[in-house]
Amino acid sequence: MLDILVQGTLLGGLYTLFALGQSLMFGVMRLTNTAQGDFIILGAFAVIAGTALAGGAPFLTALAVLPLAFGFGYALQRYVLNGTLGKDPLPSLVVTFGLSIVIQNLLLEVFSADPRSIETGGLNTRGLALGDSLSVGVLPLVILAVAVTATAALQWLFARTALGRSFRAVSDDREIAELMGLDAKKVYAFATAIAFVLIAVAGALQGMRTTVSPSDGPLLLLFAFEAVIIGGMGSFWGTLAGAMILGITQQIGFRLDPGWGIWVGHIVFLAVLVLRPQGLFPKTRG
Amino acid sequence: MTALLESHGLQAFYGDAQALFGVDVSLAQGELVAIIGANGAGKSTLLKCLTGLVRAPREAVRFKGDPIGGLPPGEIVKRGLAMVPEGRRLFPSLSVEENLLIGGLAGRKGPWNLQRLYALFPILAEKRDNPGTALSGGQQQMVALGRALMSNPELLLCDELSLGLAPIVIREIYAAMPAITGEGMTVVIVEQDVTMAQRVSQRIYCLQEGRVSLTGRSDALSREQISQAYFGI
Amino acid sequence: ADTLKIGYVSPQTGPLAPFGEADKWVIDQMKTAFKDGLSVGGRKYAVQIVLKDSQSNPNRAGEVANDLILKDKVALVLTAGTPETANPVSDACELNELPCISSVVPWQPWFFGRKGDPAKGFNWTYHLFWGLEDVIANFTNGWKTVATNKKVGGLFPNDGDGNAWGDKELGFPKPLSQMGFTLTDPGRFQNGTQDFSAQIAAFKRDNVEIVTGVVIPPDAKTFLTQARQQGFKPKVITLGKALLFPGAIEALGDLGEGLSTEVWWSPSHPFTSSLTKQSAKSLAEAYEAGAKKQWTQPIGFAHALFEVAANALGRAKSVKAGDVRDAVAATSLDTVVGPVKWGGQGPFKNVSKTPLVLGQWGKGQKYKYELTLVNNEAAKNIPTSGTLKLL
Amino acid sequence: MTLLALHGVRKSYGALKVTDDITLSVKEGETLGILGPNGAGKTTLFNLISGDVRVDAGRVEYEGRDVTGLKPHQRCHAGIGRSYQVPQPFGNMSVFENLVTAACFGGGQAEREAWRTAHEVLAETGLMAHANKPAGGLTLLNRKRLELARALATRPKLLLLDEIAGGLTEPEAKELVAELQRIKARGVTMIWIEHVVHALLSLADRLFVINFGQKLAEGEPRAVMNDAQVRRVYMGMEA
Amino acid sequence: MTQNPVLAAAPLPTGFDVVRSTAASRAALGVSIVLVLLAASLPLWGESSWMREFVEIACYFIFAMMWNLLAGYGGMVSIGQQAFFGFGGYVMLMLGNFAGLNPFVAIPLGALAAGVIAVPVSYVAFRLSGGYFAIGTWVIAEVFRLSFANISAVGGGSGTTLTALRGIERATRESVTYWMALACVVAAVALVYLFLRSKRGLALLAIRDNEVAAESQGIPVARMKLAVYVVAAFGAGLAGALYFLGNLRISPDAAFSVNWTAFAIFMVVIGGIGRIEGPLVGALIFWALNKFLSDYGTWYLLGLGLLAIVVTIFFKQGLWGFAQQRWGWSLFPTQRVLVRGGMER
Ligand SMILES: Nc1ncnc2c1ncn2[C@@H]1O[C@H](COP(=O)(O)OP(=O)(O)OP(=O)(O)O)[C@@H](O)[C@H]1O
Ligand SMILES: Nc1ncnc2c1ncn2[C@@H]1O[C@H](COP(=O)(O)OP(=O)(O)OP(=O)(O)O)[C@@H](O)[C@H]1O
Ligand SMILES: [Mg+2]
Ligand SMILES: [Mg+2]
Repeated sequence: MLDILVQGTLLGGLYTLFALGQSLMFGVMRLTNTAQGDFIILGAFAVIAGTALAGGAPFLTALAVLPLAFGFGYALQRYVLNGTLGKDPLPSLVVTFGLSIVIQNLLLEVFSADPRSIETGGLNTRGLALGDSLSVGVLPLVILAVAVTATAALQWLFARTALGRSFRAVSDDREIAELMGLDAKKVYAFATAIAFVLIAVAGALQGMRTTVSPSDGPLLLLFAFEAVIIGGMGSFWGTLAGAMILGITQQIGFRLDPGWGIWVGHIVFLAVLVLRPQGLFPKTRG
Repeated sequence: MTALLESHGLQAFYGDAQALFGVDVSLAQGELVAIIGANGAGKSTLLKCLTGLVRAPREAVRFKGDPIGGLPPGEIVKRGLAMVPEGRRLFPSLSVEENLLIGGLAGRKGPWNLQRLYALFPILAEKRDNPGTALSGGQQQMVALGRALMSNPELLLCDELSLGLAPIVIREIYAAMPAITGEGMTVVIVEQDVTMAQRVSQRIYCLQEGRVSLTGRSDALSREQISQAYFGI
Repeated sequence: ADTLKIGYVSPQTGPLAPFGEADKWVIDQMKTAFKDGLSVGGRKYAVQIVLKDSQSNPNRAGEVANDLILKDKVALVLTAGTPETANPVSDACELNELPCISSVVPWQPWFFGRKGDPAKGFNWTYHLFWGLEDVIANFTNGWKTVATNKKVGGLFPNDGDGNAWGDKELGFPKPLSQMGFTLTDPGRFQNGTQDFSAQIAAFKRDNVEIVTGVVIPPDAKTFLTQARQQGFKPKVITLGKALLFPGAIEALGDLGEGLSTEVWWSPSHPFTSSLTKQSAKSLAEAYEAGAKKQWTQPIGFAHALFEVAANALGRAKSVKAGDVRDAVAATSLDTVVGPVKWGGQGPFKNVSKTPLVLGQWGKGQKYKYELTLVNNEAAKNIPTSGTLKLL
Repeated sequence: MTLLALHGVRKSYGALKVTDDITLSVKEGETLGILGPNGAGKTTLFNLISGDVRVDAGRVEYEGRDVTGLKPHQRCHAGIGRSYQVPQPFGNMSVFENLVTAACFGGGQAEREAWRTAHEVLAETGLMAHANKPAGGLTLLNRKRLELARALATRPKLLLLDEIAGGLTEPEAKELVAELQRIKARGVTMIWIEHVVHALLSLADRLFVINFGQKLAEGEPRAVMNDAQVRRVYMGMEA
Repeated sequence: MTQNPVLAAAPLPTGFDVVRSTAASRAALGVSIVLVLLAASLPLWGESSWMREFVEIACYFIFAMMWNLLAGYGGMVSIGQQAFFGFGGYVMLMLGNFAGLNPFVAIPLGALAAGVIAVPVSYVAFRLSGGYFAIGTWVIAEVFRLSFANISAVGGGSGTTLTALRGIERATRESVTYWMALACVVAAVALVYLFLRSKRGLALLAIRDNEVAAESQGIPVARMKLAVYVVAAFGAGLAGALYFLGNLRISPDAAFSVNWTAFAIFMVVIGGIGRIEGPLVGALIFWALNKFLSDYGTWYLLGLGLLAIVVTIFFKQGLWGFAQQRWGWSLFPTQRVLVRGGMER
């Protein structure tokens, strides 16, 4: 039982990282990024390629990828996604869907379908024994710590800073926000840039934790979505809690039958929808 | 004394449709000017051109002598223009206070701050943590005005300020006007209520189908002149 | 001269792409081999090979098979690489009444996965590969050579292979218990599972020392790292599918060393191509030189499919579907993967079995990891060069 | 004959009592004016009558039957038509189609009949020139006009008007009042929320003043306007 | 329903009329009747590969058409329509394999089953709107996929084969499948078109524009949305049953693949959303691309993705919408234009 909770929480940490970028982009731009998972994989591959080029030093490479991701997100929003925003969710859905397919096939073309991973010099296999029966991985613990830190930082940024206020203002009424001196295009681009840093972090850690291959993205996407919605939009702590709930539920499901674990996760998600469509912890903004 | 803001032969388009056909206005510092005109005459369009929400030719608008036509709105706000838009348009996911704070984003110094606004509209202090949209229409209008004031503009443009407001609020708002202009702020109001416009303003511009059809000192214009300029009869 | 077309379907993209990785090279080789054309029933035909990508998607596999049959009007279809590709292609051929030769799927998932009736068999589709009985024999033969508590943990995913391997009747459970192994099978899991704590907990609880199964490469890595993190250290890990390809082993890093897997073809298999007269060794070397990559097991089978195709077409009375089918059915040929003869070595008239041995990955000289054959009790003619070592 | 009656209707948003025990009734053919400071709960009252918002407590009766549990579209079928303070046009449809839709569904008319109704309403509300334009492209005031037109096209017995005179010039406001007068003459019952008091006074048979969700005054218009409390709270004048 | 006494039914005043068709639309009707008749005789003179190709594209088309109805008219942007596609396919297959039903008869039943299951599904899905709805429906489709993947009777994750057709002669099978597909396409277009021209079409547009206002104008929003959702599910199920009849093999990953909806979205968006010509044009483009470029594997998909992106950003109305704006084409007009006598536009 304790093992289920511990492993579920650790899994939730990973899902939190998958979900935070999504939560941010939806919160600011009402943008449903269906390529979220593929971007995570792209991030992982960027680190893999960088490590290969640099001849090792995966952690430094991962750090070096973050500013790249920032710039990439900024440019992507500025020059592609900004053109799709509006009341209608469709254009952004289509474009991100298209991006998802483009990324998957581009990665396939460049890296082939072989699964790859980021060599961590043994960190990924290190465990921490807590008592005789319970042992937790060091890497999952690191992931959890990163997830919690990122959540706290985002929540603070969003709710307490002028930047966060501009995110929300622009998301509400772009024209008027511009009248207040905000450049909506830049604010959006900034939000996406931050989201992409999170995505790159998620990708790097995913690549360290397991193997990645070009077609893995969609799987990660759904978990991210579920975490965001279970938690309730617009609250990053909610997203974290949603991810934890998803992780623990899946963990319980896996123990019942590995085939139904993810199914149980989905069902809990749908149950939350029926019982509390606004999510469990909606809105802590303001 | 040179004009604070001047437009010269200002034209504006929505796609292919022309909304303004060479509008000349000139505003001096500290004035309260009313713009009146029938429905669709182009009043809102004029204000939007001045604040950059609708594209204007570069040289057609000058603020403190500098051409500002077609600059992005943010740039214009930083130079000291602010607008209370038609229909209030508060940010729903920001609290009342945050809505006001956003107004101050341009970072201009001046007499207006939260305390002063709360003193002017006490109900807003009471609702400071409510989301802007959970307010009634009138309360929202107060926030919209306050938000524009927070940027401490030299020129404040108000579109349909009294629309949908209870008489008591209108009185309150117009009662605040002298305090605002008294600090040297120039104010332009778009007003449907001609009597009110005449009463509170020093000068009037009357627009008709995208052109200035009449202008003059408020107290010098007669009812007949105005209604003729209004409808072009 | 008229043109005779041979269709070939394999997963060249998608998660199963390693299975189709060598096909382009093999087909290039075949183009040379067929450059003088083939004579069928006394008439000379130029040969054209039409390669289609299943994109690792069974749906797509069925579609392209239909395209080959109906649009390209191929005389014969060849297909290889997991039930997700071979089964839909075989089904399409069976229905459109065209001969098909498939491979690289254990015969049970190919036969029973397609709802085949052992009494009737299929009319148009033929298969050459080994079966679950062989992989079970090889795995257990290997395990018996090392000291363990005979407690086995099974990782069988919910896909064509996993369902067959884990099947109570056809798969591992029954023979394992007959041989005195106890099997812990936590149940079918979805491919792409992010978390194996449930399986690890079950294995730890049952004190498992041998882990087996048939998982896709990413899942193998996830499982292996999590097992290590959570302090689960089995003595033997023998997995199908995930450990076939050098690329996958490299992705595992240090975890890759000492893992074992089934070996269907290797440079040390003592067979020779009937078509190019290359030995297994020289075929692999030609690949490594030509494709600049480490050899992989599907090379031999892709090559062998064409051997059988060439041989059968050469014997066919005409290029009509029925005649080609009859020629295929009557095949008796020594190929680079061993002898092929339907109705002979196989359990049903549509299956011809090839030999299977056990291999273990270790640090290599030429490449980072190389495969060593460690047990050949099931196919004595294939030489080993080591014995199974504990992890 | 009482057409609409509210009995002890309540609605709160969180701790805020927006409508606090309102009881009110409207007779058939009558025009009731509603006044009150901003945020008094006037629009909310409309939402409760039209069913857009559910009451927390109390009862809404229409034509003698309890409609508290009915959905907005059912109340519309029953003859309650409404306009929104913030116009809500069907932006991608033409003005004509906006009206046809209202006539078809709200008025329960067949397609051809609905065309006629729409045409009639277009003429009546002066929107004919915009008939085939997308409603989303109209100016604010034309959108407000469309609000009225669309409500009329449902052929309501009870018409709820939320601030439709705001922003009109004096002659325009006069025109609007004349039009409402014609509608009233056809026997349509109206409840009209309006801050343009002189327009309201020229039509209303009775006034109902709300403050903080509660009734402040009710009765004959002149008397209500002279009420000391009303003058203080609404007009901002000390009596 | 209460009627206002002031209104008596009377014709529009003279000099006014409402126009609902264009010269192009009348011509299009004629041409399409000829085309359909010609197509119906294809088994007599065409090759079987043409029929198969038609069946395949028909499935894509019907599916896209239904997605267009749902998203373009109903305003419900779903990424989960593959749930009904796969469900229709599985039900058809199970009826054929286990109940021994003729698979051709099983097709409409599969579609019907998809329509029926859509009712409880809508209860969950309708809790969401906009982007949420899109994701929620995707998760629901995943639940379908995982559920079928865990049913061993239908082969679990590895799927199963439709054995019921093994007895039927190939030529018969092909022509009957083809005719069924043709009939389904014609019926789908006609049904959607008539539906949109009827007053229910107006209600749909109204709901898409503004749900709150639609409700207050007497439109039973919940019922309309449910109706559209169920019809779209029925259509998706029909496409799925038809597809897997042609394909003979079904597996959860194939049946419930998000690619179905992705392709439908691409088709509709490339052609033009919210117009019947959209999926038609989109399906033709999709078919052409698929036919000539699909051998390029990754590059084909990459190009398709890019095309969808480019069209979405630069031709928001899709290619047909662009043509419509530019040249005023409209083959399936649904709007009502008020005109003065004689001055037809
Ligand atoms: N977004 C727009 N797109 C197209 N035309 C517009 C747009 N906004 C305004 N117009 C047109 O420009 C002209 C001037 O409109 P504007 O809103 O400036 O008038 P106004 O004087 O403010 O009227 P009102 O009193 O109704 O607010 C009108 O003819 C209007 O139809
Ligand atoms: N959805 C909501 N959530 C929370 N509070 C609300 C909501 N809608 C309205 N309110 C509050 O209810 C009160 C009454 O609002 P309402 O819109 O009914 O006022 P009103 O009388 O129509 O005002 P106005 O004349 O300005 O339109 C206001 O204080 C407002 O803040
Ligand atoms: Mg205006
Ligand atoms: Mg109101």
